[in-house]
Amino acid sequence: MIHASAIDRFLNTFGSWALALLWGLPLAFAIWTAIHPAEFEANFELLAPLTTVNFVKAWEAAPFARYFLNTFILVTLILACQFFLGTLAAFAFARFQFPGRGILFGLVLLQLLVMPDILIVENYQTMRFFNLVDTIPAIALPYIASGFGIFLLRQTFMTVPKELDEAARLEGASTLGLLWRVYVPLAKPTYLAYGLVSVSHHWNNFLWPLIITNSVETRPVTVGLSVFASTDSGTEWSVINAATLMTSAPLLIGFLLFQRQFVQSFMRAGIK
Amino acid sequence: MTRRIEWVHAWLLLLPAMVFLFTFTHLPAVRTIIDSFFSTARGRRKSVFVGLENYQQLIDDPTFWKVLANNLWFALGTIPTSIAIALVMALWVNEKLAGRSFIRMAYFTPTVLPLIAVANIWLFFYTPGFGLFDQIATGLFDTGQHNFLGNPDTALAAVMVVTVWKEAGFFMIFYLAALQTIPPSLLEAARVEGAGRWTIFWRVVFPLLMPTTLFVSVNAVINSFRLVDHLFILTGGGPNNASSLLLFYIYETAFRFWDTAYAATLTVVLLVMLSLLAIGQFFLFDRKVHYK
Amino acid sequence: EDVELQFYFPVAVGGAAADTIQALTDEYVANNPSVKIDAVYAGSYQDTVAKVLTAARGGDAPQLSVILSVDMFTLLDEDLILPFDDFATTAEDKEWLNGFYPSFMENSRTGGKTYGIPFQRSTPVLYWNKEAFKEAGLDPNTPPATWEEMVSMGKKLVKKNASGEVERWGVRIPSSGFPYWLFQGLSTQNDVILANNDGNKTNFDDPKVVEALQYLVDLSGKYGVMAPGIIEWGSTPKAFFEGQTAMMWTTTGNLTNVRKNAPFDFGVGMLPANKRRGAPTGGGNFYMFKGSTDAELKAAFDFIKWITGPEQSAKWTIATGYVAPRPATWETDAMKAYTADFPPALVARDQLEYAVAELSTYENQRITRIFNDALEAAITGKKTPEEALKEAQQKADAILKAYR
Amino acid sequence: MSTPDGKSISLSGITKSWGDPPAVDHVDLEIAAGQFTALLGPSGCGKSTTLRIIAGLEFPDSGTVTIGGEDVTALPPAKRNIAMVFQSYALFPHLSVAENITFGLRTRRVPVGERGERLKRAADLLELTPYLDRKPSQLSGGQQQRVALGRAIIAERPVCLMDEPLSNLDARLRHEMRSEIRALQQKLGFTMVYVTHDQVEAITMADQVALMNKGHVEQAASPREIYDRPATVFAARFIGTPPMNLIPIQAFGEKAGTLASQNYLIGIRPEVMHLDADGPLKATVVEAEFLGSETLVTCEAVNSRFVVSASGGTEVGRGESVGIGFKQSDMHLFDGDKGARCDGELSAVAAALCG
Amino acid sequence: MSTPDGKSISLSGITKSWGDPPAVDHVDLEIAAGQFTALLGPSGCGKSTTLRIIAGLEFPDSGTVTIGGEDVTALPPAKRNIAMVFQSYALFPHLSVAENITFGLRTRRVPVGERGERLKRAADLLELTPYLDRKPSQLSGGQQQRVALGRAIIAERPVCLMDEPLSNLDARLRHEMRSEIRALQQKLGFTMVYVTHDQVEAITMADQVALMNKGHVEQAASPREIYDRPATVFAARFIGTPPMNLIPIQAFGEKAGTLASQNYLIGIRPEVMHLDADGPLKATVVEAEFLGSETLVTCEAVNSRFVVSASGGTEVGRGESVGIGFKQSDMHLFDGDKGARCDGELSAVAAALCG
Ligand SMILES: Nc1ncnc2c1ncn2[C@@H]1O[C@H](COP(=O)(O)OP(=O)(O)OP(=O)(O)O)[C@@H](O)[C@H]1O
Ligand SMILES: Nc1ncnc2c1ncn2[C@@H]1O[C@H](COP(=O)(O)OP(=O)(O)OP(=O)(O)O)[C@@H](O)[C@H]1O
Ligand SMILES: [Mg+2]
Ligand SMILES: [Mg+2]
Repeated sequence: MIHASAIDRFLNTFGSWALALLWGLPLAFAIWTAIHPAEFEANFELLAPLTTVNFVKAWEAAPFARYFLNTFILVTLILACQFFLGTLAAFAFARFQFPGRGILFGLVLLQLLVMPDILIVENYQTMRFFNLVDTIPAIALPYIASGFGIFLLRQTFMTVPKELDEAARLEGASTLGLLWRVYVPLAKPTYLAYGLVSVSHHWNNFLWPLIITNSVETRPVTVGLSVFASTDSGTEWSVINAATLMTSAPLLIGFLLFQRQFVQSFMRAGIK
Repeated sequence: MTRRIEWVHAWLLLLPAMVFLFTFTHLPAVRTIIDSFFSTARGRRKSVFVGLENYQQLIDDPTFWKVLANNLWFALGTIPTSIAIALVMALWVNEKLAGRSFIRMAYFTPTVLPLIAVANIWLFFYTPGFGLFDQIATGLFDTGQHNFLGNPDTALAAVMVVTVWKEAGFFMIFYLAALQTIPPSLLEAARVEGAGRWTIFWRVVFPLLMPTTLFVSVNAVINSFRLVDHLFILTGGGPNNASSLLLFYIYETAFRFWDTAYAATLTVVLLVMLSLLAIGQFFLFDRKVHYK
Repeated sequence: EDVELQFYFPVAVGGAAADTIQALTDEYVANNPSVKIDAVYAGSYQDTVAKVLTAARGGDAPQLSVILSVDMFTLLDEDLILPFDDFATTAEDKEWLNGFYPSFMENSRTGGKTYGIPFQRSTPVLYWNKEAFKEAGLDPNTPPATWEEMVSMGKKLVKKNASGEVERWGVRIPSSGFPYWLFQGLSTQNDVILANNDGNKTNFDDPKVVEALQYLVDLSGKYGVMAPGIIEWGSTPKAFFEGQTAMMWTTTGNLTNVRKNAPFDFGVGMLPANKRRGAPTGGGNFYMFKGSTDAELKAAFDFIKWITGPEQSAKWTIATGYVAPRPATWETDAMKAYTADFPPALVARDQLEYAVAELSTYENQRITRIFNDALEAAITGKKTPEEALKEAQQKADAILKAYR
Repeated sequence: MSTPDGKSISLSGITKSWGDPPAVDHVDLEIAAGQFTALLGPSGCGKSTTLRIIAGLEFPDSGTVTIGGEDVTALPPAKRNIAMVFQSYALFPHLSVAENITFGLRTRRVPVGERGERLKRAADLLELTPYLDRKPSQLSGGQQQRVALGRAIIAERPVCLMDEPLSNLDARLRHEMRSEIRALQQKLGFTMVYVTHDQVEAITMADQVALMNKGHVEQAASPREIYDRPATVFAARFIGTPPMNLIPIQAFGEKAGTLASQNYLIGIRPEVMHLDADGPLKATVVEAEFLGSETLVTCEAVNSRFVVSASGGTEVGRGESVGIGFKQSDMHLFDGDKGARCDGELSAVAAALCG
Repeated sequence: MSTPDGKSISLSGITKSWGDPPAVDHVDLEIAAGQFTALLGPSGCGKSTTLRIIAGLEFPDSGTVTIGGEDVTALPPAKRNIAMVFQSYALFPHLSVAENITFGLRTRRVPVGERGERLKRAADLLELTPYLDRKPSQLSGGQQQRVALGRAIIAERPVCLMDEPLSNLDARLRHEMRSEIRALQQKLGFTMVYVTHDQVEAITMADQVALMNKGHVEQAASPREIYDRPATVFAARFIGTPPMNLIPIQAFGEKAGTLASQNYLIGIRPEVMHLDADGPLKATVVEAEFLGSETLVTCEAVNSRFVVSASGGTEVGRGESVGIGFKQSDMHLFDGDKGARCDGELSAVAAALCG
């Protein structure tokens, strides 16, 4: 982006790598312990024997296959609803003038602040009232209207050039047509970024899913993971890390695959 | 453009989101506020109206003041650091450096990994004696053991390090997105005008990133009061509350002590504080940072 | 008539426990076709209480659950649980109810009623590294029997490198998270109890408690046999395996773990004595919840009776390392074979004779939190033991007054 | 291509201001159905704002807009059935060229087959066929503008608004496009309102030129009328390349006689002046600028400068004294104070100066 | 304003491609110090790319760039000591007009006082004084472009590059700015490279016009030379409004004689043709376009069309038969196959046709 001299370039490359290594350290450690027997948790010998027992042990501790399916359904459901509700609301805030706009937006921002964990008891009662306890929608519902998502999308929509909006209106696009054909495509990078954030957050969410679900058919992977996380008998890093890698692998791989598109979509959306 | 039809459209667009917001956030939150004026219902004792008694208890509660102070230090320590690191990361990742994909991946992993698992890994790093940091320190400098988490003077700082590590990659994504939308011709114009990297950054890039900085800092403020998952594993708030934060204390009060009324009171305080900080921040700067 | 039961259980010792409970439940259901039991894994102990209380407040309590024995007063306070005595109507039932180790029952009874049935119970023991003992010129088969011995042996076991940094400590008594539990070993050995049986009065500032705490503080301070600062519970076994400490205090629940992972010969013994021997108990009990029909409760009672029966409880103990809560269990063939193969498993049982109830009061978590804070303050040198404990006692009194 | 007939447009009393002075100030304008009207004027005079008010993208502070006799002042743009080309292109960066052009057809659910045909014709016309699959960011500035043009042309609406659509095209293409737009407009019969600051564009293309200045319309008339009889000093100065010379009567020296006391401006176009030693106007050459087919000679007489368009080969030296001749009938007379044309006194003045 | 003298620029063998065909293809160009060179050509021909290579904003795939004799091919823009005006303005949206203009001065730590003075002068010149405190988004398109211009002018660098800086200005302002830029350039003596697609701009302003087509330079010469002796068919067609007529020799009917077997194109500018019943060329009037000072008559002869520029008042009817006359010396001859000028055979052809 900014032209750099050779030294500059070297310093930057060096700095970015140093930081990357530091940042990747926990993951590297997780991989190390997961593929070695437990006695190498704290001994980093190059020739330590490799093993898969940690993964086997982790996999067998809970019906992970089913849990993965549940998690997948859960995050897809949440993401789809968040996109849908967030898009509509953000569009209203970004491009409409109407009475009550400030107050409603304040209420949306408020949701950024209210910790859903604190409202668990109340929300449990609501779910029971709707007879939704122990269902996947029950895990999803409190999160599908996301203040964060609305806020983020609104910011993005506000940067869409006004002429594009006007051109589309002149071409006869309806309000929803305008949103769908102009705003949404232009906000693609934001959707990607937000999607990533939302998926990783809900993939890893634990307490609420644990409390609202009772059966294997509804529980997400984190519940399986937690078998290792809290133990009386000391932390078994090798197994907990194997389980961690196993449960976050789809996310990590997803990001690895996505990051190219991620960057490309920025390029495509960017107006030269 | 303020015509009736527009209002109706806008309200229709907002309706679905608002229904869910109200059902799962605002109504429960209002009930929380109401709860803060009642005593906790225990099976044998009904909840009764106690007025401001819970607030009185709060003022007299040394733990509350302790965790509040901790939280302020925590915010001061983590917000600027994580934002600055995120910005640097984004600038680096936005350039065509060797191994960019790997670097981007490395920066982003903390966002993807579940915090409980990550906390366990950091627990290992911090462990005295055979933990990674001590191994490195002993290997390099032959110093003794460091009990980072077990020492009240360092526990909070150790937790802050984990938080910054967790947050920076998350914020980086937003800076990265913003950087990509800066028209290249602006940077070219600045380069032609003889501006070096430093000047370009401070006079062009940084101001153009202001909307993102606002967004990120609002989130950072909120997160500094919200990210407590790792406390459960790393320190449990100890030693002697040295690393306890407000939300952690609320969580303990609500889900360990089951004193819902007092927890509600603490929550109200937290909400009021955050609203003042975050919403204030937002409304104050929103106008200033949008040029279009 | 068919009944359907919901049964929440926590897992605190890794994945195998969940499988065993599921297997046992399935076995019971197979033998009792009219009963359906939905065994729900509910996370850690902490998560389980949260889940039960949330569900109960939402009007949706399970019929039975395993919850920490110390949460009994909390559950009573919430008016959620039922006494087992009302269901133990037959003579056989009564005999069953009286067939548990008394030290486990201390946490399960109050006001003359039994609210909890011991199941997932443990007690701390001392593990020592025989090789380290040998290296330090000690008898590898004799652990310290008294506080003094622990100090003197500990001093010999401490190993320093050339630049005077400690490479191996003598002993490790974890103090993170719930320091009160292992401290309770020390206070019991100093012949003092921390709370009364009704759960509404504590003894935190008793001079004997102060003395015990002083001893703990001195271990790292004056005697220099233990690392300073808060000692992590979770990494303690690892530190033991890594040779970072020659002895450790931790739960019997770690037996299987240590047996599998210790790269050296180790011993398991009772905690050392001072004025007397002593150790707390710990772990979870079965509770039955209000709001269920009589048929459901009857079935739940029957299930609990069955699963704590000798054969079942032997399976459970062998699979997890928890201490079997009834003498009858130890008499089963399976248990005998197990202990013959692995004698250290007997230490915990033998220690039960000296064991006392785990600290448990009304508003238990809040009181233990206060006590923990005091312990931590003393351990990290922010306060003297006396100051810290006095303060804790005052705070505890303020809260417990309401329950007297 | 079939199309509805054009519709008439009428603005009356349109005012719009964001501050002081108003961007558009009491504009009245009648545009007949099927007519090509150019809004011409200097930068910032309110052309774009006027156009946007017609489009419904801005709402006037006062005044009414009617299209086809219907009062549309309060209608949203989509309901006005108009096409528009924006000054800044307004291309959708995420859509390909083809998708950009057919955007409106898709919103109105024109069948795919017809869409393809119309796209092909528009793309051929605009020489965009090789670029149909590209994204706007991969096109040069000129190509981008042609895409915007395509989007408006393909819509075949009764009214088409264009905001400086050709300003980024090169001369050849601009010349071609000018004829093409004009031909299309005549063939399809829609009403065109065309904003430009290029008078050549306005004069060659339009049936009616509305010359704007500082938010108001100076003169709205046919190009010939506006060229032959500029109504104001501003119009005289603005139209023509180079524009009409406005020479204070005092520059004629003694010839002005008593008229010199009046603030008269004599308007004569450079191309009807010629170097003629006997001409009524004596001046000194200040500069000569070669333009290929002509040479512009800048002269000075009594502190006022004017330009004479001489043939390409003319060679005059700086500082040379020349006489300038012109026909009496080519003279225009303006009142320097009011800025208005005063035809009444013209013959008297002409007689005095040239006589 | 003081300034270092201009520096010469030389491009040799510059090629740059993003795909096929290359955007810039083996371009060689010499620009003398202090010279004003216009890069002229149709949309997409590579003008902007060439300019950006000189600026150092793009690096050529091959070839070298020297400025003031120094090889700068690998230097970053900041080290080349140039000023530049971008086609898309490139104004900083967060800075006021004044801050935008003085951006470069601040990066080079020019003292506040001097900055203020220079700003004042530049703003006066560009009529931007009332807008100095506004943000770019509050300006009209033309005003924005003037701010960009101001930023370059105030820098007073030895080399100034401009990419269509006037394309959004109205005719009057464009005309004024043209003279001003030219005057400034001559006064300060810097070297100017000026991209435009407007040949009038190129011809009136430049010392040298580099005419580009499809990535290569067709002809680089003085405006007069390029007008008088276009080197290629492309140059002949591109320069002049309307451009030179290129009439296949076959259109002259029998007069062409045996020459009709050759693919010769006869070039004659519209303005040197006149309606003359005895002229060597017989044609039919297709259209007559009134332009104010002249009337363009489009004629057709044997399927080839050409334009005659008649005086403003001429009235001819569509379909009328006319004869067209011109001077033999105004004829140009091109080889239609190679596209190149062939002066060698000109006299023979001229004699045959007009003789
Ligand atoms: N949205 C706006 N907010 C404030 N002022 C505006 C806005 N739009 C236009 N103006 C002002 O109104 C006046 C007229 O602007 P307009 O865009 O109509 O000019 P124009 O004739 O199209 O000029 P140009 O040829 O430069 O495009 C200008 O002074 C401009 O600064
Ligand atoms: N960054 C780029 N990536 C790909 N192709 C490009 C890029 N920049 C320019 N081109 C292509 O290179 C060719 C020359 O572009 P250039 O911008 O130099 O044209 P130009 O002469 O300035 O045209 P205009 O007058 O329309 O601005 C065009 O075909 C264009 O599509
Ligand atoms: Mg405009
Ligand atoms: Mg260009």
